[in-house]
Order: sequence, then structure tokens, then C-alpha cells
Amino acid sequence: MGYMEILIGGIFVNNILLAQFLGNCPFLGTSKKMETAVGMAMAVVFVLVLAGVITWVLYAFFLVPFKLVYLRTIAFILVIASLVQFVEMFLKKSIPALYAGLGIFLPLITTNCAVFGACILNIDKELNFMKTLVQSTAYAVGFGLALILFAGVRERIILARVPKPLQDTSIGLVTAGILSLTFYAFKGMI
Amino acid sequence: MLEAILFMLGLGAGCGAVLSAASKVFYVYEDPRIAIVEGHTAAANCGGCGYAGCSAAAVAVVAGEAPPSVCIVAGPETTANIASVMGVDPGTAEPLLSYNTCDGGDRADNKFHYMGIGSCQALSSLYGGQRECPIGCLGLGDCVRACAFDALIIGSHGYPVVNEHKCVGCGACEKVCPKDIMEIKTMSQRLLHLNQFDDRIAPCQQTCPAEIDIPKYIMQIKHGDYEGAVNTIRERNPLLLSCGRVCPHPCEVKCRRGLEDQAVSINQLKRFVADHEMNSGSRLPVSVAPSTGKKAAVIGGGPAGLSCAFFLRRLGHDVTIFDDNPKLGGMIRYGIPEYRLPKEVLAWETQGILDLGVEHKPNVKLGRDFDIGALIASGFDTVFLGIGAWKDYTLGVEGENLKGCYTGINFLTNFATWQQEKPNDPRPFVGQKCVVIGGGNTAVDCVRTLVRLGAEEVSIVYRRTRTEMPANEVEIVAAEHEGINFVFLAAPTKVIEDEDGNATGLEYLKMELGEPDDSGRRRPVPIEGSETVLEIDMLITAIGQGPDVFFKEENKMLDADLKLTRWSTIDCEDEIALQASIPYIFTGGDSATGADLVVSAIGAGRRAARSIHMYLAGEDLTPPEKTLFTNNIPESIFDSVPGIVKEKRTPMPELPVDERIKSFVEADLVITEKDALYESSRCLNCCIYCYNPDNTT
Amino acid sequence: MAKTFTQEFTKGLWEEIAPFRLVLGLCPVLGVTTTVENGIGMGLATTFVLVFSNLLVASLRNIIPSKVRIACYIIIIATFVVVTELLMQAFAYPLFLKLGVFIPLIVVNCIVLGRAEAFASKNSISFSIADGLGIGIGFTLSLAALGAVRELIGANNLTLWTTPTSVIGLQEVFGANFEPFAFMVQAPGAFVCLGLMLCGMNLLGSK
Amino acid sequence: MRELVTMVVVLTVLSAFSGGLLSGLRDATAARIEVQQLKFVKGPAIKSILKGVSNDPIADRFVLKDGDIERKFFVGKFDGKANTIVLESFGKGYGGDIGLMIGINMEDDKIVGASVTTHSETPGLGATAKDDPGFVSQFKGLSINETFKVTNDGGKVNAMSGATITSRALCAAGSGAGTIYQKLKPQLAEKIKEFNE
Repeated sequence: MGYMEILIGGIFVNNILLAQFLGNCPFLGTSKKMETAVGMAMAVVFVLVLAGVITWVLYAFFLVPFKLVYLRTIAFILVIASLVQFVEMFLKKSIPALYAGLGIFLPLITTNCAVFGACILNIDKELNFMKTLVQSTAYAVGFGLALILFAGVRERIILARVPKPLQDTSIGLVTAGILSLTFYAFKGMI
Repeated sequence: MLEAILFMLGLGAGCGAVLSAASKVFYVYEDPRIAIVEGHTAAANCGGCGYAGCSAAAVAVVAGEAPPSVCIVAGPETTANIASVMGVDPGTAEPLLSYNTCDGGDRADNKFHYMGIGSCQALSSLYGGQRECPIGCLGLGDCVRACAFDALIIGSHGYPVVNEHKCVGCGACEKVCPKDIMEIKTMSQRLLHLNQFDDRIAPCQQTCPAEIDIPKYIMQIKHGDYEGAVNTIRERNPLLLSCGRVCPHPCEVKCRRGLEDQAVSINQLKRFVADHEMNSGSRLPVSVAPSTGKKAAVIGGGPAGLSCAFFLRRLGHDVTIFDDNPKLGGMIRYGIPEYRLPKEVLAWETQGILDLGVEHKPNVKLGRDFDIGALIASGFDTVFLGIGAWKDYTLGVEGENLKGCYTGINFLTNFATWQQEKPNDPRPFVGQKCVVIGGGNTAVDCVRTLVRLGAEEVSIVYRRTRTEMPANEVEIVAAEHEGINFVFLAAPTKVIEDEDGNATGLEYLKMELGEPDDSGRRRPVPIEGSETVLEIDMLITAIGQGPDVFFKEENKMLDADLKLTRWSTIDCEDEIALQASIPYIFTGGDSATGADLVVSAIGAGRRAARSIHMYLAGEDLTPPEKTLFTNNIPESIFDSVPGIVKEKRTPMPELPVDERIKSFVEADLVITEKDALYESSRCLNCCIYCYNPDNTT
Repeated sequence: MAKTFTQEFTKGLWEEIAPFRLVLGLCPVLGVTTTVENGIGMGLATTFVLVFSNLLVASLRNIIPSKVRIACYIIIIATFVVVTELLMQAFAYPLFLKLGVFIPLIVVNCIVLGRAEAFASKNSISFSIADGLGIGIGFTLSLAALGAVRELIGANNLTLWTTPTSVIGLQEVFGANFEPFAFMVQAPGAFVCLGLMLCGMNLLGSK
Repeated sequence: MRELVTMVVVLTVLSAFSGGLLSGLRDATAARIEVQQLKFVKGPAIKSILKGVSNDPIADRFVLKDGDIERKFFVGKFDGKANTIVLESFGKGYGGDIGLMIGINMEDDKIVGASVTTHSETPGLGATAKDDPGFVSQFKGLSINETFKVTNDGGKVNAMSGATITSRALCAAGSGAGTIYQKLKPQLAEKIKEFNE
């Protein structure tokens, strides 16, 4: 597989939110406002790429040589959680401007299935280092794209007359379904 | 096995060490409460609350933007914990509630037919909406859609209705409403609100010195919700029983109904629900905000002091009332006679205020028993001076200090004290041919009291005509019915004495009306050589009162800095903020304005409580620029009110004259429930622009 | 607290049924519910993790320092997830093949961490187990319900359990002529189906 | 400082404890997991190759070392006699490795059957290799000592239409199996003997 395929596949065809169902809680939680959605998207891109790379290193240089592959779940989550917290503290102190932009979204990512799931998927696919990097970026961009698109749609839905029982999350999910359906159109791309 | 243990050991130690090091190296100060609040949240970082993670939610809670119940995953215990971190007692933490401030709805006319997107936001961007009223509800329900708790519906009349049981005060509706119709407030915030130029309020509410939401309580009466009506009144007036009896109801003057037939009998409706509560045998609960730990001293237990104490207590402060008299009520206990306000009723009312946790120290007088410096030294953070206006003005004519000459307040107070507290003492002197000088309520109270005490001939001497008499119309009418002799256009010049120094006659000059003066009343001009003598054996001068500020002369250090006006009222730069020249001293009522209405004193008490509350919180006391205060919103004053069917106003029931002049039994009676329902249905439920011509709501 | 064991248990079944009332733990809800069987399997796996992590968190609640508690909870949860993973491989391999990537994801299921933090860290061991069981079974029921709807419409089947040799459940529920609405078993169908079921819940709840 | 130390210690102890627990469980279940994996992943393929065996080929398996790599072999008994050996080899397909399970009669080196185990090929094209036994059945009866090639490349195997790469990968896997088989034949014969005793 070429890098281009990985990139397009990750962003569109196997979009982590709409096709892989990963990271749905913040997808619905933070998509009510465009502003929040953008912040969340940026934070996910940042953390997912970093986490993808670090977990790959952990896997390739520690878990495999010591035959501890079965510990990957616990090892990954520990590393991701620590990483997120570290990055948060680092940004708060060193780059307050950036922290103001995405810092508050970082804790939300600790338990974001998208980050963790993408790392597991990367390992399952037995990608090499560079491909892991590309794949992680692709997934992250795909997440951001879907989130921002969805937030745009939801801001519009507020103006529509929605039947009472269908309001809010309910219509949000149906909308997500339709958005997911449009992403089906990308299936033929690779 | 060993490898696994070592690996995890290393990983755990590594992560732990890096994080601990990082938390030292990258330490940044933040409000410690954020960490504690975050500790109480579910920490699932699920984003379900709409904030970006638990720490963001915690920041919002500490900043006061999110309620303690922000975490949707955690249960009520978490809410309680967060509430306690934020310094609000979870049990009594004041809930935020949503209120709709416009109930015009469909009755407001439309300018154009709107067929666009079903959203208030969209509609308001089109000439501010389709309603003729620029400030009213658009009715397309953005707030309903914004509410995640099903607490709002658009009711049958086209405006949102809040379900208080479901509302959590999240504020979503307030944020989304383009017309600022929806308000999210705690009870405290509601108590602090002053009428504003852009409020949606009827002319009567604009006029009422206490700013009572009159149309709301009348509608509640109409729907049989008497308790609701009492609570509505208590948001602005703690003395509804007293006010319902003695208030001259300036509101009724501005009642739109009065333009077409007769004004709604607003005050009688107030008295009806107030009596209904008292006669029900139990008191309605009054909410009190969590304690703030601040102490306020209220000097004077009259209407202003009671009102100020009541609102300060409801705002969560510890209040102590210091009063010269043995019982609470001030001028309405010792000035207003029993037949107008039975003291049993007043006692029931003041007890309700004390029951909220207000302390009462009777028989202590400022300047005689204590001074303000001592109060501050003993831990009071602030002082309210509600000392009233107890010092009668004097005529300044020869002989006014003779035997048989009294002053109005002095006479009334002496009599009331005897009647209420020392019935076994000899009765104060009452003459047979009595003359009372003055045209105000005090004068009328004096004559009606004298009649009841068996004086044969009682006259009022007033230097202008009946139209100019400042006393309440009902009182004058009642006095006429009770056989009082009125001498108008008479200016006393001298009191004539006999050899024993008793007053035997009053000499006066006849007057005629000249050009109108500044107050719009025609100035009386004496007619030369028209001296006339009236035979008397008792004279009462009741020509007005001012505050008794003798405590200033005691010259205690702090009190000396207190500035007074030339009418010896306490000087406050801003009559809305009511802060005296010493910042922690506030005033209100007669002591700030000179003798005025009970309801004005009640309104001032609340304004002072508001200022004190803000002063204690370190906030700026300047009232908002749009504060209405005694003004009217110009566009709300109509010339005519088309579309109403004329209906008669309910007359006030009263005791027959021959029965009432024999005793001090209450003369004015309460209207029946049937009449109350009829009268309430006459209310047009006005707002600024619209009203209900057809009485449907 | 006046609540009983039973109350803690039953609240998770309807009042606080996680995916619908709280809209939490959606990834597995959407991802694995192509059949009832998968739904039940995932639900039971989550229940297992919930109960044991609640148990451990409740018993260690006085030892864990508050600053690193989240990390500790994550370790505890992750441990039980790996336990589940291993046990499932050993005893229910076909299910493991289907649930594949979603088992490790129980680690990041907000419900599990949420309960550990919101409930188990403050309550006694027995209550925490009841809570875990209740929430877990409620979660399982939601998954099964969603799985049932999707499988019925999307595949015309209702598979309750697959053994290597046979399938327990109904095949071709609407008859052989029914053309399955395959949209339902695919990703978009999952969102739409959950959205509509939520709508149904709202209708029921509001009467 | 003390707080920090406690934090690190608790975290470390907990991690270590968890590591110990998991590795213990891992050791206890490893054997069973392996059986399960073989049963469900390789099982169906082996069964289709060894139709009518009298033993359980998954239970009767052994491992041989091929250089550094450990390879699994499954033994099939026909009429009470162990004479067939099944092994898996891989070819590079379109979407990754394709596993081919291939059964060889030790007596005449002929292929008794072949079956695709794992693949990640495009659905509808290469993926039919698993669902449709038509292609792999071409291997049956051929000698394992040949090198398999598709007709396009001058061999005997007819490629699946539209899935030349997959077909080539499977041929390569078949040839690979032959290589392994020849290399390890002596040891295999030894092992088979053990099963017959």
C-alpha cells in the first residue's frame, strides 16, 4: 500500500468516526458548537499522531521482543493517558497560547476511543514506522473532518422544526447516519 | 512472568515519575477549587456535559458559568459535593430557575405575516420580529428546542411556559432567546431586581413604589392560586397585610382600566389574599438564601426597617433589628390607629419576618442606649438607619405650647401606647371641642381617633381646600361620614388662653386661593382682617413630621460624619442606592425622604437591602442606567384602551358609621372571594404595549 | 444512604440505562451491534469488566491517592479488559473473532471509567458490585435491543448464540422473500437506528 | 514531595501487580487459546482438506524447527494409518499475506487438498478464493515437488478472473509449502512414524 492510499483510506474510506465507530462520545458531545468542534479536532490531530508514533515504538521495541504482546491494551492506555497529561501540563506552562486553544480539549482525549482504537488498528495492520505516522495522521484528519462537518450540520439543525422526541441527540444520531452514508461514496476510491 | 512484571513495573514507575516530575516542572497556579471540583466530577471525560472534558467543566463551575449539577454521569451526591466546594449549602443551595418575562404571546398584534424558518433567531433578524411589540416574545420556541430537560413548552397562548419541577437552570433558553425574554435567576437575584426601562411591566407595576408585579398576582388570584399571589407580593413587599389596609394605592391611579371605567381595585385584592393567608392558619414558607455569614444591623422596626431586614434575611445575611419601642411596626403600630390597622394583624405579620431568623432587640434607642460605632465594634458589617420621621413640625404661632395643645404624632403615639401596652393607666386627655390643624393622614387619623374617644365636636382646620388635602381620599370620605367638621382655607395665627394657661380658642385668618405654586397646588393667600376665633379645649397640630436626629447631638465620633439635609433627613447622594455619607450606613423610608407612604418605605427598604447586599459583596452600588425608579415607561401610558366592556369596580365593604365611631374595631372590611374573583377578572393583565381586552387569560 | 442493594442494581436497567439516557459508551454500541449475539457478547464482556473494576476500585478506594486515581482506575480497568480478552479467546473464540478490535476498547468506554469514578470510588464494595451489575446488564440489554432491530431488518435473522456446529436463533424471520435492508447492518444504519430508538425512548418517557 | 513519592509508588505497585496477574493468566490459558485459535481459524481449512480422517488433526499436531521459525504440522489418519500431513504457508497477495493450508500424502508426495485460511483481499474479486473452492481445488492431485504457476506465467493453474495477483500469491504459497516440505521431509517422516506406533 502506498502512502497516498493510506492517507485517503484513513481520511475518507475508513473514516474513524463514521465507518469505524471510534470516538463517538466526544463526537456527539463536542459537536454542538463549531468553535468547540474545531478545538477538539485540532487536539485530536495533535494527540493521535503523537500517540500513534509512541505506541508503535513501545510495541516494536518492547512488547514484541519480550513476547508481551498480550499486554498491549494496558500498556497503550497507560502510555496514552500519561502522554495526554504530560502534553497538557507542558502546554499550560510553555505555550499558553496554544493551551488556550486546545488545552481544555486534551483531557477529553484520554478516554477517547479514537486515539486508542487507531493505535490498536495501526498495530493490527503491522505497519512500519513511516506508515504508522501517515496512517495516524490520516485517521486524525478524518476525525477532525467528520467532527467539523457534523458541527456545521448541527448548527443548522437548531433552526429546523424537529419533532419533540427526536430533538437533540436523537436527531444528531440520525444526521450522523446520513453523514456516514455520504462517506460511503468514497468506498470506490481505493 | 518475570518479564511481564518487570515491564509493567517499569512502565508504571516511568509514567508516574515523568508525570510527577512534570507536575513540578510545569506547575502553573490555578484556583485550587478547580482541582477539587474536578475531583468530584465523574472524570470520564465523556464530553456529555457539552464542556470539553471534566477539567473544562470544573473551570466553568468555578467561574460560575455552570451549575454544580453539570456532570451528567455522576449522581446527586456529586452535585452536593460540588455545591459545597463552591460554598453553597447543598440542601438550601439556591436553584437557578428559568422565568418567562413576556406573556403577551398571541394577543400582541402582528406587523407582517412571517413564513420563514421556524426560529426566533431567524425571525428577529427580520425587522426585529413580526410583532408590533418590539420587546415581546416571538413565540417560535428557540428556547423550547434549546431546553435539554423538557422544562419548556410553548403554551396555548403562544409564549413559553416553564415547568419549575423540570427546570435545572442551565441557562440554555436564556442564551438562545434573541429578545431576552427568558431569564435565569435565583430567588436572590429576583429579589435584587429593580424595575428597568426595558422591562416588560404594566403601568401599575411601574408606579408602585415597592415595584410589586401586580398583573401577575391578580392573574394568580383569578386562577384561584392565592398562595402564588401571596408569594408574588412577598417578592417585593413583606407587609402585605398592613399595606393591603393602609396603602393609598398610587398604582390604581395609573391603572389603564381607569381610562375607560374604573381602575381595578388592586389594593383590595392584595388585602384579600393577605387575609386569606392569615386566616388559613398557617404561613406560606418563605425561601431564604444560604447564609453569607455577614451581619447587618437595622435600626428602626418600622416599614422601611422591616422591609430591609426581611430582604436582607432572604438574601442570606444575619439581621438584627434595634427598635426604641417594645413592639415592631414603628409608625404603623404607634401612628396608624387600631381601627385602620388592627395590631393583632400587624403582630402576625411582623412575627412572620422574625420567624425567618431575624433578631429583634426592643426598647433600645440609637443615641440613648447605643451608637453606631458600638455596633460596628461588635461585629456588624453594615447598618441600616430606618429611624422614620417622628418629630412633629411646629406651627410657629403664639400659644401653641399651652395646656391642651398637642402635636399629631405625639398624640397618636401616646394614645396607641396606652391602648396597646398600658390599658390600666389613666386614659390620655381628650377634649370635647377638638381642633386638628393639618390636611394629611396624621390629621385625619387624629380626628377619627378623637371621634371614637367621644369628643363632641371635632374639626379639621386646613389652609387650602379639600382637593389639595394630601390625606388618602378614602380617609377623608370616612371622616366626612363620621361627622367631622372641615374648616378649609384657614391659617391659624394664635392660640388663645384662659387665666389657667389652658387653650380655649384658635384664632385664624381666612384665605383665598392664588396662583399655583411649584407643586401645582394653588397657593393660599390670606385675606386681610378676616381673623376668626374657634372655640376649643384641645388643639392638635399635625402639619408634618421630620426625622428625629437627636443622636447626632450626642456627638459620638462616627455619627458626627453622618451628613443630613436641611430638612434633617439623612443625606444620601443617590436615592436608589440609598447609601449615606458613611459608606457602611444605608437609609430609606421617612428618615431619608421625610414623611411619606408606607409602601414607599417598603420599596426603599428593599432598595437599601439590595445596596447592602452588593456592598457586602464588594460590588459597585451604582444602579443600572436604565433603572425606572418612580418614572413611567412613556410608551406604556395610553390615552384610551379600546375594546373593553365597561364593568363596575367592587366597592370596599366597611362597617356602618354609627357602629364604627363607637369603637376601635377595624372599619374597612375585606372583600368576599366572589368579589375578588370578579375584580381580578377586570384586570387587563397589561404589559407595555399590549393588554387583554377580552379578559381571556 | 437509604438505598438498597436492589435499588442500586435496578436503576441501571431503566432510569440510568447508559447508552440511551446518558448517551455514553456509544462506540461499542454502534460498532458491534450487527447481530443480537454480538451485542450480548459485548454487553456481557463490559459487565464483567464493570463489576470487577468496580469491586477493585471500591476496595482500594481509601488507598489510591486522589491525584493519580484516574491512572490507577485505568490500570485496573485495563487489567480486567485483558483478562476478558484472554478468557474470551480461551472459551469463546468465535465471539472473539467477531468482536475483535472492540474488546480492548472497553478500556476507553466512558461508562466503565465513569462508574468507577462516580460510584465505586465513593461507595461500599457490595453497592459497587450491584451498581456494576445493574449498569452492565442495562448496557447489555441496550446492545441486544439495538442488535435485534438491526439484525432483523438488516439481515432478516435473529441470532442468539452461535456454537461451532449450530446456530441458536431465528433465520429468515420475515420469510425467504424478504429482501434484507442491508443499510441497517452497516455503519450509517447504526447511527440512524440508535437515533430512532432514542426517539422511541423519549416518546415512551414523556408519555 | 512525599505525596509525589506515594503517587509513583502506588502507580508502580499497581502496574506490577497487574502485570503479574495478567502474565499468570496468560500462562494458564495459553494452551487453551492455542487450541481454540487452531480450531476456529485453521480448523475449517484442515477439515475440508482431510475429509474422512479418523483422528482429530488439531490434537495430533507437532512443531518442527525450520531454522529460526517454528512450523506447525497437522497429521491426518486415514483408515487408522497416519499418512497425511497438513501445513500452512503464505503468499504475498493484494492486501497482505494470504495463508494457504495444504495437505500432502507422505507416501506419494501428492497434494490431497488445499484451502485458503486468512486473507485480506478485495471482496468479490480475490476474496472468492476462500469462499469458492474451485480455484484451490486445482492443486489437488498435483505433486508437491512441482513449482506452481498460473497459465499466464506458463504454468498449469488457471487464474481466477480478475484476481491474478491473488492467484499468483496462492501459487507462490503452494510452491513455498513444497519447499518447506522437501526441506523437512526426513524429520516429518520420523514424526509420522511416531503417530503410527
